[in-house]
Amino acid sequence: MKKLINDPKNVVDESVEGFGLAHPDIVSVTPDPLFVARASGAVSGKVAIVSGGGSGHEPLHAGFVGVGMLSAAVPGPVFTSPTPDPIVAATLAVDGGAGVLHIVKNYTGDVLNFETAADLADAEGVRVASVVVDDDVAVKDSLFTAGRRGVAGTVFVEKVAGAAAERGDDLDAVVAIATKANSVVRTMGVALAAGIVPHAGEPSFVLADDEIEIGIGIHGEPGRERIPLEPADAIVDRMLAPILEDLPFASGDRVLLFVNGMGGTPLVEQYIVYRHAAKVLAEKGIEVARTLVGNFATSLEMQGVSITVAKLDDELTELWDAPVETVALRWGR
Amino acid sequence: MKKLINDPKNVVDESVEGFGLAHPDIVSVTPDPLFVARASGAVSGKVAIVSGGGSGHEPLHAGFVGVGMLSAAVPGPVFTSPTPDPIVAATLAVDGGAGVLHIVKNYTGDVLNFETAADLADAEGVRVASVVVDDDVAVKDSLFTAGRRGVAGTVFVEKVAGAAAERGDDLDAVVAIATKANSVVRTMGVALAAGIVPHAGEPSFVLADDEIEIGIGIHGEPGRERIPLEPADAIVDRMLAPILEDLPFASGDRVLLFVNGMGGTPLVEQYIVYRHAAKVLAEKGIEVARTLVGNFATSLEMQGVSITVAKLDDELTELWDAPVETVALRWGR
Amino acid sequence: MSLGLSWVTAWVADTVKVVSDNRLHLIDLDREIGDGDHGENLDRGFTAVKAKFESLPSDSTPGEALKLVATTLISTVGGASGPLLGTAYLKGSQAIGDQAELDSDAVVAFLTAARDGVVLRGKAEVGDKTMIDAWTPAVDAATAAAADGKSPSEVLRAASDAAAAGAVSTEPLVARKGRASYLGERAVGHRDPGAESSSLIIAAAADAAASQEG
Amino acid sequence: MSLGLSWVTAWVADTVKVVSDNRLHLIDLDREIGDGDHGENLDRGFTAVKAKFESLPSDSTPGEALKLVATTLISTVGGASGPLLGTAYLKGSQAIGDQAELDSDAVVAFLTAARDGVVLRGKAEVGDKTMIDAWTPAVDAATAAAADGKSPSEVLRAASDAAAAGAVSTEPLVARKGRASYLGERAVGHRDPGAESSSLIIAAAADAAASQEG
Ligand SMILES: Nc1ncnc2c1ncn2[C@@H]1O[C@H](COP(=O)(O)OP(=O)(O)O)[C@@H](O)[C@H]1O
Ligand SMILES: Nc1ncnc2c1ncn2[C@@H]1O[C@H](COP(=O)(O)OP(=O)(O)O)[C@@H](O)[C@H]1O
Ligand SMILES: [Mg+2]
Ligand SMILES: [Mg+2]
Ligand SMILES: [Mg+2]
Ligand SMILES: [Mg+2]
Repeated sequence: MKKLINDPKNVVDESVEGFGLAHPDIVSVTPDPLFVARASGAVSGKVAIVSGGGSGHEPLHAGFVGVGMLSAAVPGPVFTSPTPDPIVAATLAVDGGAGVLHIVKNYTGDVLNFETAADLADAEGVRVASVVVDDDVAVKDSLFTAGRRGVAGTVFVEKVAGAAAERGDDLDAVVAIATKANSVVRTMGVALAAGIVPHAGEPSFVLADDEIEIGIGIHGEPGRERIPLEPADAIVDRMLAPILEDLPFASGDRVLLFVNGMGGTPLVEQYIVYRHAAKVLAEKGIEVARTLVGNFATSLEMQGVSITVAKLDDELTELWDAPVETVALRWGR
Repeated sequence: MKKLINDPKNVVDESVEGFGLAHPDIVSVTPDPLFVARASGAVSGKVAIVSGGGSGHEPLHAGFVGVGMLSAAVPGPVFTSPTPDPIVAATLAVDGGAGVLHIVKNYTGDVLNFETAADLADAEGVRVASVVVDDDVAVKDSLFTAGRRGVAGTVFVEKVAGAAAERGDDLDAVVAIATKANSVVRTMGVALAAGIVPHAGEPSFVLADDEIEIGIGIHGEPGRERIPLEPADAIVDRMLAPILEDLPFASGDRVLLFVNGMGGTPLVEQYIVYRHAAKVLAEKGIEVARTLVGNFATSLEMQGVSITVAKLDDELTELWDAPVETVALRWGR
Repeated sequence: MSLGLSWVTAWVADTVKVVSDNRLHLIDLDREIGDGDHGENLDRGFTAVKAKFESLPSDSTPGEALKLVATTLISTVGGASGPLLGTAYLKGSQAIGDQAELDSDAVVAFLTAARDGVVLRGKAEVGDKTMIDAWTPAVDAATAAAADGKSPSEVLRAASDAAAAGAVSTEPLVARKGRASYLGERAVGHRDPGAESSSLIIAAAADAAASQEG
Repeated sequence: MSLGLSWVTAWVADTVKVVSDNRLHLIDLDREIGDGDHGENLDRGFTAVKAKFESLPSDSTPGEALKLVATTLISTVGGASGPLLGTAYLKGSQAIGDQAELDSDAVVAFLTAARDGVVLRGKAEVGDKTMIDAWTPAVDAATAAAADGKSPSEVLRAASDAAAAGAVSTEPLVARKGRASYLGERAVGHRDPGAESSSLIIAAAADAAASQEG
């Protein structure tokens, strides 16, 4: 394992410290318990939004803290949910009196720790609501699993919920927006090579030189199937089919098409993926109204991408377009 | 080699096509000869800025096309300078009557092809000036080399020159800004593992499991020295020393500190690098007034980072802060 | 005889030791069907509990002491097991209120509330290949033993034996909760790490109670 | 005898063949001290030249034909060698103006202007381990041969012999221009790919002239 780190056990603390030093105009970092909040602090009278989870998915979530998106992010150890303490601390710090929405990716650990934190914050008199994101079509959502995982679609949910909070929606309305956003977003991932967790020192899984893993999550968990490497266009076809069938997306729909790099795949390849995905959607009469391409919900230096499609209505489009000023997403201001 | 590509020889064309499909609000792609220009076209009465070079460094340069930065970018084959034809075509397409600045990274091929293009554009009646960026302190600038390479500092030069053109500076003034910017910016890179050029299929160089290469460029050329892996802070010390000595930077200076990911190094590590670099500068009394962290001038999926320090005066600060609306850099609008 | 604060402190001390001794064993179990951190998570948590107990007021009730275990686990373990086990101790401590001494019924009330807490949070049923596969048999055995008029120590021994058998019973199962559920058939043949650790913890409770009697 | 358009077309045909035959050889040389694309670059360029020549008007002057080589190389080769060789042909073609037949002095004028064009663009001197190490000896030898009253074909043969020796002379050198200059001492012992290819191209010119005579 070669990494630009010091002691593996300080990776998250040092990195988040660096993040705070780099962006003091946008965020402020509280070291213990560790969370990242807007530099401007709590906004009186507006709903606050807190997200978080294991580290290693940067810029998710700290890179989305700022005006128009998250109020705070709580980074756990690499690929491990934070405990409730920092979640509670973040929740109390950003509450502006209008309540706090927790946006939680659907992993048992994340869900439970956020749930506990919500109870504790509630006991402190802060009204907390939660929306769990589960956009990953690779996992069967059935009685036989912990349910679909929350992956790159989380960026979409956080953006539109943040915009709703920013325009002054109350907690119930922000919850409704986040819930609607989650209900229309679908994601599928592929990995060419796993990343390496610093304290583990070894890749979470090993793929042969001609193998790829379809249906990968963002923690290097096993995917749907391991298949021989194919041309990019064929891989995109494989990823898009279950996404489009699932909602289902249909001719006439307007969508956000989001190609997300997993960390170790260059932009050159991400745009080759985008190109074919855009063509497939066009052939099906699905209009790509908005686009996002880049490394937004990563899995350390995993090589691979995910494709996310979200069905837009006028309101979601307006909220997606609303001004945002975070480290990783910035427009309109 | 595992890559999300179709035919290796179509990598650049397909990727740039995807880029154009993804960002029609910001750029428009001309396929033959291949260049990327602002969607808004030539701006009458303002100086236009064209850059380019081999592909594989994305988002450099196409990601910096847009209001407040480049007027056009010309992507060559991976790691190979474009020929003059697309450079001429881009130059003619974006000229608004006030002349065109070519910003060129210092590699023999780039310099020569841009020079030829400038002559040809000149023959078509377009006034063209060139500024060659050579910020890489790893290469000895002497009679014995082709001179310092142009690396991540190019982003700084393109940003401030773009802002100068945007505010209406004439060609001589934009050239003066770009020249000043290049004279105050210094970069040093390190690689942990090389990227793989699609048509080559093999890494440009191979490092052992405990080796890193200090002083690397952005084409996988050999660096200054190959040393055993060290903690991140020690590596940062090694990279900063030649940068700070070179200008030299001194106590009281205000600087832009830019940590650039080479493509395959996660943000977690880039911020660990940023953290220590910021501390070293603070200890030396050098004030970090502006910051940039992320993958901006990459070398495919190379694992590594470069550190760039640019000395800011009031004018350069103002130009850095000026609004920019490109795919990769966006603020103030 | 009944169980007081000294039982709780003995239980905590035994748990700290058994978790530390089984750290690698639990990590190995979790590596096979999870992400390999379960032993690390619990060891971190109980090490923190141990430190907290050094300043536990000597006039604490068992409920207060067990609540301290709960809050400490919740704030130090993370992952799935932190809130689950933490909630178990929290709900258990609430069930026994401020009683200074716990009789057999109180022990059953503690175990039942603890198990219910895990179910409340984790929604798992017996057979889902989780810690519930240790807890529920333990509660059932304890309930039966108390109904038979057994002492608190005997009640806990019955619970402990049932929990151990429950942990073993997870081996042939496909997981329906937690990370292992993504593995489908590939989880078969492996013991659930959380069931194993819960069985170890309940065994420590029985051992501590036995030492109180002796 | 003098050299007309048929010499130019024969030269181009020979060059296309020799570059294609030496594609891998040039790639290997460039891989050692550059980036391994030189053979690919030139092969792409001369393949394009061949296609362009298929529609060359039969009443073209040698200068017009050579200018077509220049512009085609410039727009298809890229990298360092494209503009350098392209400029060589461009400046050479300008030096011979619209002469329909080239005598020895015109051949020398062509070679001199071509070399000067490379120097103008690339600023290299003899000994910098570049294509100039082939071109300058070629120009010197051609100049001497013309002064001795040799025929155009003899002048080109003298140039070709000198260029070949010049390419070999790059082997012990450290590079001071181009990509190889970053290698320092590590470039020693390798022949410069651009000097090698220029020597092959000049040899093709001599061969074509010889075939015109025969
Ligand atoms: N929904 C659930 N209900 C009960 N127990 C669960 C549930 N999900 C997971 N567990 C238990 O948690 C254990 C894993 O804990 P741990 O490894 O510490 O957390 P994580 O899975 O987040 O890494 C599993 O072995 C299982 O016994
Ligand atoms: N400044 C220069 N002057 C003359 N020739 C040069 C110069 N720089 C490079 N060359 C020649 O170009 C050759 C390399 O060409 P090529 O491999 O096609 O381009 P690149 O170096 O851009 O990959 C070198 O072998 C050398 O002979
Ligand atoms: Mg875990
Ligand atoms: Mg090249
Ligand atoms: Mg685990
Ligand atoms: Mg080359």
